[in-house]
Amino acid sequence: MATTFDARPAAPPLLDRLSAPKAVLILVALMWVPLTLYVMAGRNLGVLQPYILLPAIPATLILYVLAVRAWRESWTAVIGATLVFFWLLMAVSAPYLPLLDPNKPIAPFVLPFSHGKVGDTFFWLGTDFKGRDMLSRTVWGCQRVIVWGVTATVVAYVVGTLFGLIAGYLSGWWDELITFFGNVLLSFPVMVLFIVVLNYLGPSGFNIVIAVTFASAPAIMRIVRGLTLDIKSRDYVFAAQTRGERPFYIMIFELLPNVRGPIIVDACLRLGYTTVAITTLTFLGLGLQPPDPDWGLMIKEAAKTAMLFRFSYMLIIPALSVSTLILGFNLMADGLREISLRD
Amino acid sequence: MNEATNEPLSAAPVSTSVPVLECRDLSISYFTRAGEIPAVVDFNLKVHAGEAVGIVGESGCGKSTVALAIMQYMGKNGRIMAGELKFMGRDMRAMGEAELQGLRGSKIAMVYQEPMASLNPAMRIKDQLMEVPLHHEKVGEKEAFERALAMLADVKLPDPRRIMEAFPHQISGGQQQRVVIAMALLSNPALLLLDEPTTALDVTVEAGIVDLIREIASRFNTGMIYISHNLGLIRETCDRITVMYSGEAVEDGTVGEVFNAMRHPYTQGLFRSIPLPGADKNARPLIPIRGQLPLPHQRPHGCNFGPRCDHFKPACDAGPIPMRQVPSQPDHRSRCIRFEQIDWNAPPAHADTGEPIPLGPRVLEVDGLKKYYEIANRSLLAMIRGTAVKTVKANEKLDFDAHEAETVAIVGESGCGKSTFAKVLMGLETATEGRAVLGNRDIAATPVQSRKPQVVGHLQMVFQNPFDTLNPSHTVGSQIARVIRKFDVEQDREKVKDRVMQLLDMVKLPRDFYLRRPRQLSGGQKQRVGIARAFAGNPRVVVADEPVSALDVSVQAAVTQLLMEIQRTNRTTLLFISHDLSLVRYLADKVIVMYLGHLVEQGTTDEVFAPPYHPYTEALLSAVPVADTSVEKRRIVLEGDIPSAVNPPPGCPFQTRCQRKIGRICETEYPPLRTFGEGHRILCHIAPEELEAMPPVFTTAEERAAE
Amino acid sequence: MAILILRRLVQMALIIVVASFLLFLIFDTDAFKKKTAIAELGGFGVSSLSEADYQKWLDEKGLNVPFYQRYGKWLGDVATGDLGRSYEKSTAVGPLLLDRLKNTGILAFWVFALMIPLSLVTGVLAGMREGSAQDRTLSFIAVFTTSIPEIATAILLTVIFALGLGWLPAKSAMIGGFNWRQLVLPVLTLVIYDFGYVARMTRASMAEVMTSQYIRTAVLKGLPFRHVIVKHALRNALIAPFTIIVLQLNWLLSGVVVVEVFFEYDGFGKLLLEAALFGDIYVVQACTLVAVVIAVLSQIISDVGYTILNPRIRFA
Amino acid sequence: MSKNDRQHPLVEKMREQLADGRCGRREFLRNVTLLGVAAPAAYAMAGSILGKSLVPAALAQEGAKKGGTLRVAMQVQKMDDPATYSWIQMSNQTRHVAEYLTLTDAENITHPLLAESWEPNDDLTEWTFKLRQGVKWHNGDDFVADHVKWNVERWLDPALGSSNAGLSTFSAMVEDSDDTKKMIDGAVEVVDPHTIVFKLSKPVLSVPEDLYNYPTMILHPSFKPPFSDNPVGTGAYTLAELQVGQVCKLKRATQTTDGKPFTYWGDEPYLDEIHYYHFDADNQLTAFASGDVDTIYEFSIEQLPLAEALPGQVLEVRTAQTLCCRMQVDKPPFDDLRVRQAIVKACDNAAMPALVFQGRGDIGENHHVAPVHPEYYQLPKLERDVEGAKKLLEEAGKAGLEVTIDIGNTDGPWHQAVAEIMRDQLKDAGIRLNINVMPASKYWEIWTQTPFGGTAWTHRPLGTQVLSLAYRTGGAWNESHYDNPKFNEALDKAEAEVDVEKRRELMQPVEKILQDDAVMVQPIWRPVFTIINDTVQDYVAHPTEVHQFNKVWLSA
Repeated sequence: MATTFDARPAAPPLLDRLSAPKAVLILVALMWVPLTLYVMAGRNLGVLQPYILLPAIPATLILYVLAVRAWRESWTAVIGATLVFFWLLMAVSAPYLPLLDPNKPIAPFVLPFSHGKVGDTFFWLGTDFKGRDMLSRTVWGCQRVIVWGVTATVVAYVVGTLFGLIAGYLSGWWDELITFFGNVLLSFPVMVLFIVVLNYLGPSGFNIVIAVTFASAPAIMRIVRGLTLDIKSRDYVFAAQTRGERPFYIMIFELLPNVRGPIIVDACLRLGYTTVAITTLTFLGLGLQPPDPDWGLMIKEAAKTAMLFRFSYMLIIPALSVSTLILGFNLMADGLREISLRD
Repeated sequence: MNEATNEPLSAAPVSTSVPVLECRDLSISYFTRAGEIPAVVDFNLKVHAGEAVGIVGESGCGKSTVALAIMQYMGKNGRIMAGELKFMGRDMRAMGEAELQGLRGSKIAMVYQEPMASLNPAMRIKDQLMEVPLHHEKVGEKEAFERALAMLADVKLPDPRRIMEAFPHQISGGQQQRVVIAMALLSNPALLLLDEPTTALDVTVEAGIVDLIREIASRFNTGMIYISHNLGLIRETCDRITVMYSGEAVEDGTVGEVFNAMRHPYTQGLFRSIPLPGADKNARPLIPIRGQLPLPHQRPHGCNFGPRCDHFKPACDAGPIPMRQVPSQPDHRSRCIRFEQIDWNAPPAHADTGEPIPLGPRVLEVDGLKKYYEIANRSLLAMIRGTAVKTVKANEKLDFDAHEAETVAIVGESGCGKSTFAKVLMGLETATEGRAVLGNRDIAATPVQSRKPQVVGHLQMVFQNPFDTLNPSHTVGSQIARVIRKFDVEQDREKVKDRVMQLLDMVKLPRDFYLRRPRQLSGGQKQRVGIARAFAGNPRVVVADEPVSALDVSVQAAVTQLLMEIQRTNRTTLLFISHDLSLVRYLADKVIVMYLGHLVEQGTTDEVFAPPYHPYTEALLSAVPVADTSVEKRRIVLEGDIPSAVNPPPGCPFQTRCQRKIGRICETEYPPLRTFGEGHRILCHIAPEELEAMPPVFTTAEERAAE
Repeated sequence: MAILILRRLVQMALIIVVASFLLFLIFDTDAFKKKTAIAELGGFGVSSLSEADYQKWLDEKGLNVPFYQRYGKWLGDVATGDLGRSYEKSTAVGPLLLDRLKNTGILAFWVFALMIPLSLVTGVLAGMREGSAQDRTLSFIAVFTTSIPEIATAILLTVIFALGLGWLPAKSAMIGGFNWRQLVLPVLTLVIYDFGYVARMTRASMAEVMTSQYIRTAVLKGLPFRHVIVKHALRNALIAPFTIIVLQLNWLLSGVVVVEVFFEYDGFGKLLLEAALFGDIYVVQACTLVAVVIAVLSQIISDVGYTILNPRIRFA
Repeated sequence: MSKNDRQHPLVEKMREQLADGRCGRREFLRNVTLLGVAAPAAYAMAGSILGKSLVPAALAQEGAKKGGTLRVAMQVQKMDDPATYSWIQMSNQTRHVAEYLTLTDAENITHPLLAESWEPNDDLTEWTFKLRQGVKWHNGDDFVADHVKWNVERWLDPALGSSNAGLSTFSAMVEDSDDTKKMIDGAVEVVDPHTIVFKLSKPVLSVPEDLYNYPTMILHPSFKPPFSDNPVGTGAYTLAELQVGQVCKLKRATQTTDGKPFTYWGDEPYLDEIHYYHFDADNQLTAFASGDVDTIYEFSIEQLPLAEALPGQVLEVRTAQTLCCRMQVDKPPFDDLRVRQAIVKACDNAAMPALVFQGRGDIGENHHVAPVHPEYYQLPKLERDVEGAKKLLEEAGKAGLEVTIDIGNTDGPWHQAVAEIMRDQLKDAGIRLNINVMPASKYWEIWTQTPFGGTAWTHRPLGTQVLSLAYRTGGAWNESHYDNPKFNEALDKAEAEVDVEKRRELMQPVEKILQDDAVMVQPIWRPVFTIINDTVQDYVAHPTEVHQFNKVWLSA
């Protein structure tokens, strides 16, 4: 009766081997490290710059295949992953795609799917008010959003998780103190916090990381604290306590691996929020700075030139791009939650 | 399944009247991503008015599925695939939603396992009760209220008017279950389904509910289906029994027939794996059923029980096994093709009866141990009154000792302080007062961090919940290895691994479990790993906190046996915390009975299980459901619920529920500790002579004959 | 209950003291003060901003007083209702803030008036039958709308309704006085973004309640489905969304910034951003103060509401 | 108006030049008015010489209607002390309340306003201003020469920090004493209540222009900042409401502050009210598009296609507004002349207008004198010389030079576009240009300090005005730290010459020295744009974006 269960042809063993946690970690590193270096270090990479992203392309593709394979049971997750990986692929392969220079003015106000007045360049997505190719800017634009968004989220998670574990596990004064400061930060509306922090530190990618950490870490701390309080009363934690393990060992080896699951789902959602935040901050002039292309910046720049239906493509293209990326993150989170609930 | 292989049911004796419920060849499947999962196959059942039918089986056997199928409430992925389901002769499968609505709650009612979860937390009890008559009989508000109130009185709830106005969380678990039962009875149903109605309750509370159920059966002439994993409960409540295994009924018949002359190896296995009140560990060891329950999509060909059966022969896996009638017992049927060939009276093949082992020197001495907690009351009133901090006496003056290789059982219901005591012993809490001497060190006031690794290693614990006991993120091997290194048994990588392998051997797990993660293990296997982990540091004392209570009966036996075996070989002292008196009687050398943090009785197992009893011990013993038809017990049902430890009664802690309360002295004065014989002590005001004059709770057939 | 509110209020006071102290600390740095001076004296004025001029400016603004004294004074002033003066706008902060808060209040009122029924109905309908086509459709709509950042929603709505169809004005500066047509797009933007979140939470809560055993009890009591939903499920399922909706007040204070800036709507968010960019210390302080008070008040409301709605806590 | 009995000797000379065709109409008009001839008289003079009627557009008003409110989108800023205003917007809010002695119109011609006429002495060191009689303050006081003196003294008080002190006129009224600048005794002499004389330490040509510099509004001596609290001026309008960042409303002044009737000294304006609504630079055009306002302060070049697509009339004005990518000559590597020259040579200014201003605007020539200036001397066209640049770099030992320019986009994102184009151009010469973009406010913090930065310079009617402010040694806004005695000397000479022909000749060395010293890359003179809807009549867009609404009216 249940034979259909295993009727699916066996997956190639290579993919199985690549699905091992270690292999996935290596692949993620192969994709992520070059991309981060490329965006953060940029020119300082020197001669490496043109080549550094090359290994990231296959890594991204393989990771996509693995993700689809692992999450095939949830359509939501697969669609989400497809959107996210599409932009990841764009981010890592932007330097190698046959695109025009995203910062070079060619012919302003060329509508999508048409040639400019001069020359015979065909513009798929038109050009902006400075005559820069929208397609190229859109593709390049995802690099910074993704890199800074993910970095900021990861840093926020490290900080939030650490404090959450301490507050939840050690309780007492630690808990009181951390929770109070968490509450202080949480009672600032996020945008107020962003504005104050970024205005104080000045707008830049690194400062966005700090601002996001300030804004997100308390919430993460709360979640982790809650999870920790729950897990803390599990017998295996008692077992560790009864064999006299130090609190640090218990936090890192007994608690941390078990709060991981719910956190990953939350992290996907928060990636979405962070992307929104970065785009919004950039739009408000507090985030990433010109000249390099960025979606928020494209919106900001176009907001005053494209207030005419004919030119609205300048606004709609970056707006849709950022929406698809965030939709990807959210669908992934939904899908992962669905999967985790089924198990 | 082949219908022709079934015995015609016309052979059934009893009444010619239409049964309240009749299931014929019922097959139920669930549909999941993995495809169709047959949950119940080929199931037959008849319930007549006033008759109580028990369905017994271990978790996953499909007994609850049957109940929900009868209610036609299968969720969106469950479906009845074949068979007939007739209620009062009407085909329920053909009924529409509206018709079903009319039946549910009115003609068929159900009582659930967890009363707290089954009641709507946001509605008052009265609203939940009144709904039933309001909807089914369209009576007025006033009449509905009156009927609900009367029914609450009928289910023996004290102060029904108060309860009517209460929200579910404001009444105790036992009261909640009575409310649920009242709700089920309100429309005078023809059929009452009880799905493990007492599993979530304490034993003494359970006894009350069981009493109530029996009374209902006789009073309301309701047909009842009683679903339980506990054979003892079935015996006490039912007329007929159906034993289920892996989605099939494997045996059915009257309680007498099945209990005394079972004709299916699984039924026999079940009986052999539960401790009976008369038996002790050395005389009649538990015999576990080997192997595991197969998952629904991994069921073997032929007899589902085949792979675990001691009487397995090649013919057993040839094809589907039909239900067959046991000759000369028209109402008794078995799904075994070999029941005629099997010698049902032969003693179990591998029943190794062990010698009692001699006790060694004293290892642990607990002397006047007290543990008080302070809890803050944050209500404004308390703050004004200056009673913001309340003291909870979790353990009040515990005195006992334990010797090498001895098993000391600590018995009591929830809130009795046994877990707090374990925590103090383990060093997770420190004692408020008193001593606990391990070897020659007082550890009562030393938290675990301050204890020497050897001391910590000498005192280890086996935990209750198999799903919690292992860290799901680490492999089995690494979790055991950590203990070995931590207690400095071995440090060398290879040696540590060898030691882990030895431990896996010791708990009878395959060595390749080393690399497994806990989620790939069954509950019993996890408990085995938990035991291996506890014994990894060569402990002198192991505290086992209800180590088997969450396991299925057949697995319980195996784990219990294993624990005792290891204890014997290592001459470890075992502190066995449990509420299950039959199990305690079976394995303990010494018993300590606790109630609300007080030690009310202690003595050797024989002393405690025979008169003189502490009234609480007496009630506890009486509450134990006994699956042995030859044993007769005195029924003592305690009133009310266990008081909260935050608000203990004055005088004797047990006085609020005591069936032998002698007067005001019980309410005002703390009772004296009376000593009988060498070490048998009872905390009670009742005069020693009266206590000694108590009749025993259990009498076996032989004893009765002897009288 | 009283003690809960009291504790919360004490906590709020503490948070405000700490938060404003931090802000003062930040704004007291020399770099920041100089920036404010430059912003205030204007672009070309910088050339003449000698150290002496700067000191003079500090003097004039009373900024050369040690900062703890200023902080003490500010706390005292706030306690008496004086929120200081805006550097940029040279007016008292109090009335200015009040006016802007009124505008944001109007915005928030309509956002809530639309969002609450919409999201609750959607969430309940979706969560009522988990996994059904109805659920999947509504859930997807909810995810989709929350995934579009407000700025993108604002753009799309403007492009369609203002630039394309010309039905509504593109900006909401309200310079000719209050005009409801100018309110439509900002309100819609916020509603579309926020409704999905609340709907998802409601759905989750509803779905959880629908799988609970007491719903099974209710169904097996033979109650009609409608009755089960209305009497048994909703009461429990709406407890969580209630607190979430109240907490949206806090979120809204963030959400309005970008919407108000994009639509040029003169509200709290725009004021805050302008003040922050200008370095208008007292305005930022006052805005933060208001934001924190609103955040903590909404927390208190949600706590109290939760307690009132949930008999398990109320009668514990 | 033309009551002056004596004409400046140069006026006659100018007439000759106009008649000979050596001088254009505009230059004639400008110069004779500068020399004290009233504008209508000047127009008449020119008309009589050229034989045709030259009536300025501003005067041709037929069927003008009274009434209505002009709604303008502009940043609404605070109005503290007009003497220290740093934004044109602030002055626009004040301009119709308080007035200047003179008024420079859109054609760069300066007219009498509160001063009825003026007259310099022959060597341009003594300027006598006749003040208009019958002018009343909003508080009912009569306007007299002492008021002017009070204002000038105030401007020259170092404690006030008014940028007026840096103007040629007023810097010629101060002396250094003990390290502080002090007004020379007797520099301002009140002859009678309606005559005032400015005595200057050196010849200054631009006195009337300087008196229309935006912070030189004449205030009543009772003034105490903020102006918005006590808005006493002589203008036709009074301040009705100010909410910084929101709205500024001006109403026709009909009453004095103590409730007596007030009559404006000049022609009655048409508009009842002028409303400024606050919109950021980015949003003014969209506000116009949505019909919220009748006109706007300005829109940027990026918005031109949008503006052109809107109903309404786009107004474009050629100006001397520019972007000066100046290098600090005392900071490495720019302290090396060859480096600066290499950078200048590698850039192609001629390519800029097409790339950043959609072909509009004038090509900059790196000497900060614009073609719209009267004294503009046309030097030979700049040729891009990449090879020469490379060679210079090699000589300087700076091959592979990498420099960073700070860009604040203080005048719009086109600054950045310029920098990006420069980056591409400099790349050809092997120079790597990094662009450090920062918010405008940040840029204004560092604009005098950054070694290499793109600073926006506003329009001034005369070329010499900026030169003396920004490139003379010790000039108030000498951001490049340029210090060349030869240049100072040449500039002095040019500034002392009233004759436009001669002055133009004198400008040649000034421009040449500055250009050769390669202090800046000045890619473009940008036009400014604004837009009006169809109801706005007789609106004249001004190159400095000042608002002169006394003649503007609204059709129904």
